[in-house]
Amino acid sequence: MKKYTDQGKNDTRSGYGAAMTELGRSHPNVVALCADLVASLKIQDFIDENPDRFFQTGIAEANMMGMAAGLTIGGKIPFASTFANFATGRVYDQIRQSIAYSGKNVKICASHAGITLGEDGATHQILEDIGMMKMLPGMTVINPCDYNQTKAATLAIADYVGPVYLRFGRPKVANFTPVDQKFEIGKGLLLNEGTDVTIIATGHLVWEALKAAESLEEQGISAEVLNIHTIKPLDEEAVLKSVKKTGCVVSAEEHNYLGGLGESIARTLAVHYPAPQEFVATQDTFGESGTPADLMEKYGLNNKAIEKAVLKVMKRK
Amino acid sequence: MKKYTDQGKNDTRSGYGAAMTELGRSHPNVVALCADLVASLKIQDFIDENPDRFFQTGIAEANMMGMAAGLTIGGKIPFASTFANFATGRVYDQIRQSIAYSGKNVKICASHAGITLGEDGATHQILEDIGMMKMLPGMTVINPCDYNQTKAATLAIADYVGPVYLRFGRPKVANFTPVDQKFEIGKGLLLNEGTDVTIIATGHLVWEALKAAESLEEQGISAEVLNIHTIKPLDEEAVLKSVKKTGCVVSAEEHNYLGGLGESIARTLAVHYPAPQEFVATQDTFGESGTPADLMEKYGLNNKAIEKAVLKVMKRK
Amino acid sequence: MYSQKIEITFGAFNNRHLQMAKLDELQDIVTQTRRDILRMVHKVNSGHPGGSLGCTEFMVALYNEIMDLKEGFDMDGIGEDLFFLSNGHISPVFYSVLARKGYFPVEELSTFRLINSRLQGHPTTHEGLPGVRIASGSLGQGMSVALGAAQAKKLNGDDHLVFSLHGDGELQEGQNWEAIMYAAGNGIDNLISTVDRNGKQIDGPTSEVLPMGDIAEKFRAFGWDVLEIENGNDLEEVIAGLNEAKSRTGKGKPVGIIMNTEMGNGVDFMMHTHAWHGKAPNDEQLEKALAQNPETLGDY
Amino acid sequence: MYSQKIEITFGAFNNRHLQMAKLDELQDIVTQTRRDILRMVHKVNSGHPGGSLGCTEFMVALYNEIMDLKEGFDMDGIGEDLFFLSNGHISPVFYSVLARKGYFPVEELSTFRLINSRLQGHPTTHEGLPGVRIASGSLGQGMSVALGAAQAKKLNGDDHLVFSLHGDGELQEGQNWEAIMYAAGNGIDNLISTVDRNGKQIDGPTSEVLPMGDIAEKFRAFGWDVLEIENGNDLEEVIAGLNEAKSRTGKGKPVGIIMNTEMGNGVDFMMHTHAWHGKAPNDEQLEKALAQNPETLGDY
Ligand SMILES: Cc1ncc(C[n+]2csc(CCOP(=O)(O)OP(=O)(O)O)c2C)c(N)n1
Ligand SMILES: Cc1ncc(C[n+]2csc(CCOP(=O)(O)OP(=O)(O)O)c2C)c(N)n1
Ligand SMILES: [Mg+2]
Ligand SMILES: [Mg+2]
Repeated sequence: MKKYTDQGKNDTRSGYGAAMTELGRSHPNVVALCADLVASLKIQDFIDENPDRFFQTGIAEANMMGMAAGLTIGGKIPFASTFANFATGRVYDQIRQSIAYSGKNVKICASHAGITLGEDGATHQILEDIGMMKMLPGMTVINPCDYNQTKAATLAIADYVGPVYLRFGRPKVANFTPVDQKFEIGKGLLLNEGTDVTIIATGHLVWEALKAAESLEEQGISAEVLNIHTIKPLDEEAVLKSVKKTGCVVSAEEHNYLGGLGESIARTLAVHYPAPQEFVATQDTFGESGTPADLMEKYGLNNKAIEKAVLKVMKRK
Repeated sequence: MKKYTDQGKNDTRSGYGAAMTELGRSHPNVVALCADLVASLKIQDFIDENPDRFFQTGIAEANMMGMAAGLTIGGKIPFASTFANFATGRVYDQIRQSIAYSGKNVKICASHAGITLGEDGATHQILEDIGMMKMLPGMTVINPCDYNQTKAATLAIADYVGPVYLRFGRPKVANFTPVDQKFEIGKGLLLNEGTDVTIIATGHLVWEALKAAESLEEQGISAEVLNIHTIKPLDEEAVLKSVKKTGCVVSAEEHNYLGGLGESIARTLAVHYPAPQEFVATQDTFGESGTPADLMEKYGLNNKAIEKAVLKVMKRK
Repeated sequence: MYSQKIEITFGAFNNRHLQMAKLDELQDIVTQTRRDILRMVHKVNSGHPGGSLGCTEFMVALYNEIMDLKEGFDMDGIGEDLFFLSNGHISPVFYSVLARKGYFPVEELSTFRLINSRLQGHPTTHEGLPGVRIASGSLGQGMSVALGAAQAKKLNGDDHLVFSLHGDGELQEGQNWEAIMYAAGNGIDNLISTVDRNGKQIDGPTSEVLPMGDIAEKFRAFGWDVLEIENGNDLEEVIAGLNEAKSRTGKGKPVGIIMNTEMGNGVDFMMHTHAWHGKAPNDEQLEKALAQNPETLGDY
Repeated sequence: MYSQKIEITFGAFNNRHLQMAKLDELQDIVTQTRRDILRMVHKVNSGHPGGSLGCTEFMVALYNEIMDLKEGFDMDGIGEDLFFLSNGHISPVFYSVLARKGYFPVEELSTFRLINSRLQGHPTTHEGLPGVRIASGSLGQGMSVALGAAQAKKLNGDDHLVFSLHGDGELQEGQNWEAIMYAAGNGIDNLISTVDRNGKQIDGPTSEVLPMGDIAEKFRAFGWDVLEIENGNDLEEVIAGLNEAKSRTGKGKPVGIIMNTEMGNGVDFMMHTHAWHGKAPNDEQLEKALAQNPETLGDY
C-alpha cells in the first residue's frame, strides 16, 4: 500500500491558527471572535497583526454566535472559535436561528473536540457535535485529520460562502497529508486502494485507519482507506463506489456511534446499497479524564480497534 | 389487517397535561417547571391543585434545566416543560452536564415538536431534537403517537428513575391506541402484522403509517407496522425480527432524516442485518409557517409519502 | 446566502419628505398599521397582536422619522441605519411598517403565516423578504446580532446607527445580559436598544411570572446610558425619546430606552390584559377593533 | 442513578469539634490543602491551581466551620447544608477539602485526572465520589442547580442552607443572570452565593477580557442582599463574612458575597498574574511552592 509518513507531530488547532494568520493578511474581511480561550485556539498571531479585527467576547458563547451573525451584515467573514462543546451544545439554538436559518456566512471553529481533549474530562469532551451540526440544514461540517489538512480546510472555508462547522483537536498527532494538498469541501480522499474492506475515517481516526491498513496488509487483507473530512455534504459517491467494490465498511470517528459519520454512512448504504458495517466510535458513554493515548485505547478509538472491526465486518460479508 | 379507530381527535400535549394532573395527586414528589408556556403545555390543573410544586421560571430555559437538576437533590421528580426547541437546542449543554452526565432524575417534557407546530414557523419547528437527545448517554428518548399513549408514557416515566426526554405535539390528531394500554419504555408495539414490508413509525407518523398500511392492503401489499415510541433505548430485537421477516423497511418520523430514528434503524440494520430502507422524514430543510396538514403534505410526512416509500423500497428487495 | 440586492423606490414616505411630515401624517400610518395587524392575525387565526399593537407608534416613528435609510434593500446595509427585531413574535407590526414603507408590496401582507409565504410567523431572511436581516422568534438573540452589526459598522467606518427592539419578558433570557455586558464593556456607542416594557408576557404580568424589578436600574448597573419613554404609545414622546437617544450615541456607551407601552394599544378590549399576546380576534371582535381604527391609507 | 448512600464517619474535623476549633487549626488545613493542590496538579501536569489557591480559605472555612453537615454522604442531603461548586475547574481545592474532611480517603488525591479515577478534571457525580452532588466544568450552570436544591429544601421543610461558589469571569455567562433574576424574584432566601472576585480569567484580567464593572452593584440591581469580603484570603474575614451572610438568610432575599481573592494565593510567584489559572508547576517550581507551605497534617 501507499506509505504515509509522519512529517512531525503537530496539533490540528495549530493548523487552524496558522491559517488564521494567513487569512489575516490575505482576507481583509475575515474577523475572529473568541470566548476567553485565545491561547488554546492558537490565534494570538492573528490578533497581534489585526487587533481591530478580533472580538474577545469573554465567557459568553451565545453572545459570540449572535455577534458573529451580526458581523456578516456589513460584509465581514467571522471565524467564531472556542472549545467544541461550547461551540455547539452550548449554543445550538443560537447557531440554528441566527446563523443557519438566517443563512449567515459564519465559520464556527471548534477546538478540543472529542475525547482526546484529555484531562479536563467529560464535561469538555463533546462526542455529539458532528451529529448536532450535521442535522442543521445548510450547515457544512468538516473534521480534518491533521495539521496540514486543518490549515488547508481553514483557508478553503474562508472562500466558501455559507455557514461552516470546522472541528479540530488538542493533542499533537501525526501530520501526514501533503503540505500543498488543496482542500475540496465535500470531496472524500482515497488514501489507500483496497479490495476487501472499506475503512471510512474522519479526524484523528484517519491516521489510525492508515496504521490499521498497514497491519492488515501484513495479514493479507487489502483495506481501502477513505478520508471523509467533510461529513456534510457527504461524498456519497465516493462512499458507494468503495463499498460496492469491497462489500463491507468500517466507519471510524472520534464521536458517539449514535448520530455521527457512521450513521450517515449507514443511512447512505441503507438507501443505495445495504452492506455490513461496523462502528469504531465511542459506545454511547461519556468520556473521562486521562491522557489522549490512554483514552483512545480505553474507548476503542485506535488502529487496534479498527483492525478488530475489520476482521469482524469481513466475516459478515 | 387489524382496524384502528380514531376515538376522537385530541392533542398529545393534552395527554401530557392529563397525566400531570394524575401525577400531582398520586406522586407527592413530582414537581413541574415551565418557562412561560403554561397554557400551551396544558398543566394548569396541576398548578391549581399543587401551587407549591410548580416553578415558573419565566423565559429562561437554561435556568429551568439547572433548577430541575437541583430539585432532584432532595428527592423531587421534576417535569421540566416547554416547547421542544427550547427544551433541547436551547439548553443542550445544560441538559448534558447538569442532567445527563450528573445522572439526575429529570423528565424533559417537550411540546410543539416537529413541523406540525404549524404557523409559528421554522424558528419554533425543531426537527433535530430526537437526534440531539439520543446522542446523550443515559438519556431515554420517547415520542408517543397519540393522546392515550402520551398520557401513559407520562405516567410511566414518573416511575422510571433516570433522565427522560418526552416529545409530543401541538395539533389535534387521531387518538387510537387503547386507553388502558400499559406503556413499556423501550418496547416496540407491533400494531399490524405483515410480510412484505416493515413500516417503523414514531409520533404523529404512526397514524399515517396505519392509514398507509390499510391502503397498501387494498393494493395487495402486506405491511407490518411497528410503533417505536421509544427511540432510545431502541427495541432492536423488534426491529430486526420484523425486518428479517419482510426484508425491507420504511422509517417514518416527524424529524430531519439526518440523525433521527431512521438513522438509528439504518445503523441497527448495518450492524446486524443490512436491508433496503427508505426514509419518510423532512429532507434536511427547515420548516415554514402553514397549517399542520398543509405542512405534512408539502414536506412529505403523511400516509401518501409512506405509501410511496413502501413501493420504492419493495422494488429494492 | 440570502443577500440578494433588491431595487426598491420608497414611496410617499421617503426620508426627506418625512423630515417635514406632520405628526398626523405619521398618526395615519399608525392607524393603518393597526388595521393591518388586526386583519393579518384575524385571517389566519394566529399570530401576536398584543405586542404588535403596543409597539406600533415606535415602529412607525423609527422607520418613517428616525432612521436614516437608503432607498432599496441590500443585506449589508452599509451607509444606512439598521434595525433588528429581537422579539420576533411581533412580526405583524414589522411587516406592516416595512410594506407601507415600500420594502415589498402591501398586498403581500395577506399571505402572513400561510404556506409558501415570505411573511413567516416570525421574521426570517430565509425567504428573502426585503427589510429583514436576521431571523428571530426564539427569544433573546437579537441584541447579540445588533452588536455584531454595530461592530461591523465601526470596522467599515460607517457612522450610521443600529437599533434593536426587545420584549420585557424577553430580558429574562440570559443571552441578553451577556450582550448588555459586552456592549458596555466594549463601548458600543452606535447602538440604541429599546425595551418594550408592557409589563406582560405569555403567562401573565411579568410581575407575577418572574418579577424583574427596575429594568432601567439593571441596564445602568451594567454600564449603559438609559433613558425612559413614559408613554410609548404617544407618537410625539416616542419621537422625542428616540431623538434624545440618538443625541447620546457616540459617547462611549450603548444607549438603552425603556419604553412603557400598553399591550394591545388602540383596541379597547385588548388593553390591560396579557390575553391578546398571541391570540387573534374572531370576526366580531375584528369588526369592533377595526371600527376603533378607521382606514387611513387604504387596506391591503 | 448515582445516589448511593455512603457511610462515612468524619474524623478529627467533625462539626462539634470545629465549633471550638482555633483559627490556627483551620490555618493548618489551609496550608495542607495548598500543598495538596500543588502536588495534585504537578503530578499530572494539568489542572487549575490559580483559582484553587485563591479559594482555599473559603473552602476550608465553609466545610470546617460554616456549614452544618451530617456525617456520611447521601445525594439528597436532607437535614444538612449543601454546597455547589459552579466554577468546576477549581476541583483541586474541592477534592482536597472533601478528602481532608473525611468524605473519601486522602490517598485518592493521587489519582486526580488519571484514567479510571473518581477525581475527574472537573467534579462529577458520574463516578460516585462522595461529597459531589452535581457535575460542573462547563461554566455558568451551578447557580441554577443551587436554586433548585434550595427550593427542594423549602418543599421538604428543611431549613438548612445552600451555598454556591462562582468565578468572576464565570459571571459573563448569561445563565447566571437568569438564575440571579429568578432567585430575587422568587425570594430564595436560603441561598448564599459567593463570587470569587480575583479579577482574572483565562485570557487575562477581567478588566481587559470583558470589563464587568461593579459586580456587587449588579447583584443589588437584580434584587439581592450583597455583602463583600474585602480579603478573601484572610481566614478570619472569610468566616466573619460567611457568618454575616448566614445571619441575613431567611429574610426574603438571596444573599450574595463578593469575595476579593488573589489568584494563586500562598505561592509568591503564582500571585498577581493570570498565568497560573490552568497551568501546573514543574518540579523546581513545585519545590519552591511547597517550601512556602510547609506540611501540617501530613501529605497524602
Ligand atoms: C427562547 C424562547 N422561549 C420561549 C418562547 C415562547 N414565547 C414567545 S413570546 C413569549 C413571551 C414574550 O414576552 P415579552 O418579551 O414581554 O413579549 P410580549 O408578550 O410583551 O409581546 C414567549 C415565552 C420563545 N419564542 N423563545
Ligand atoms: C461554558 C464554558 N466556557 C468556557 C470554558 C473554559 N474556561 C474554563 S475556566 C475559564 C475562565 C474562568 O474564569 P473565572 O470564572 O474568573 O475563574 P478563574 O480563572 O478566576 O479561576 C474558562 C473560559 C468553560 N469551562 N465553560
Ligand atoms: Mg412584554
Ligand atoms: Mg476569576
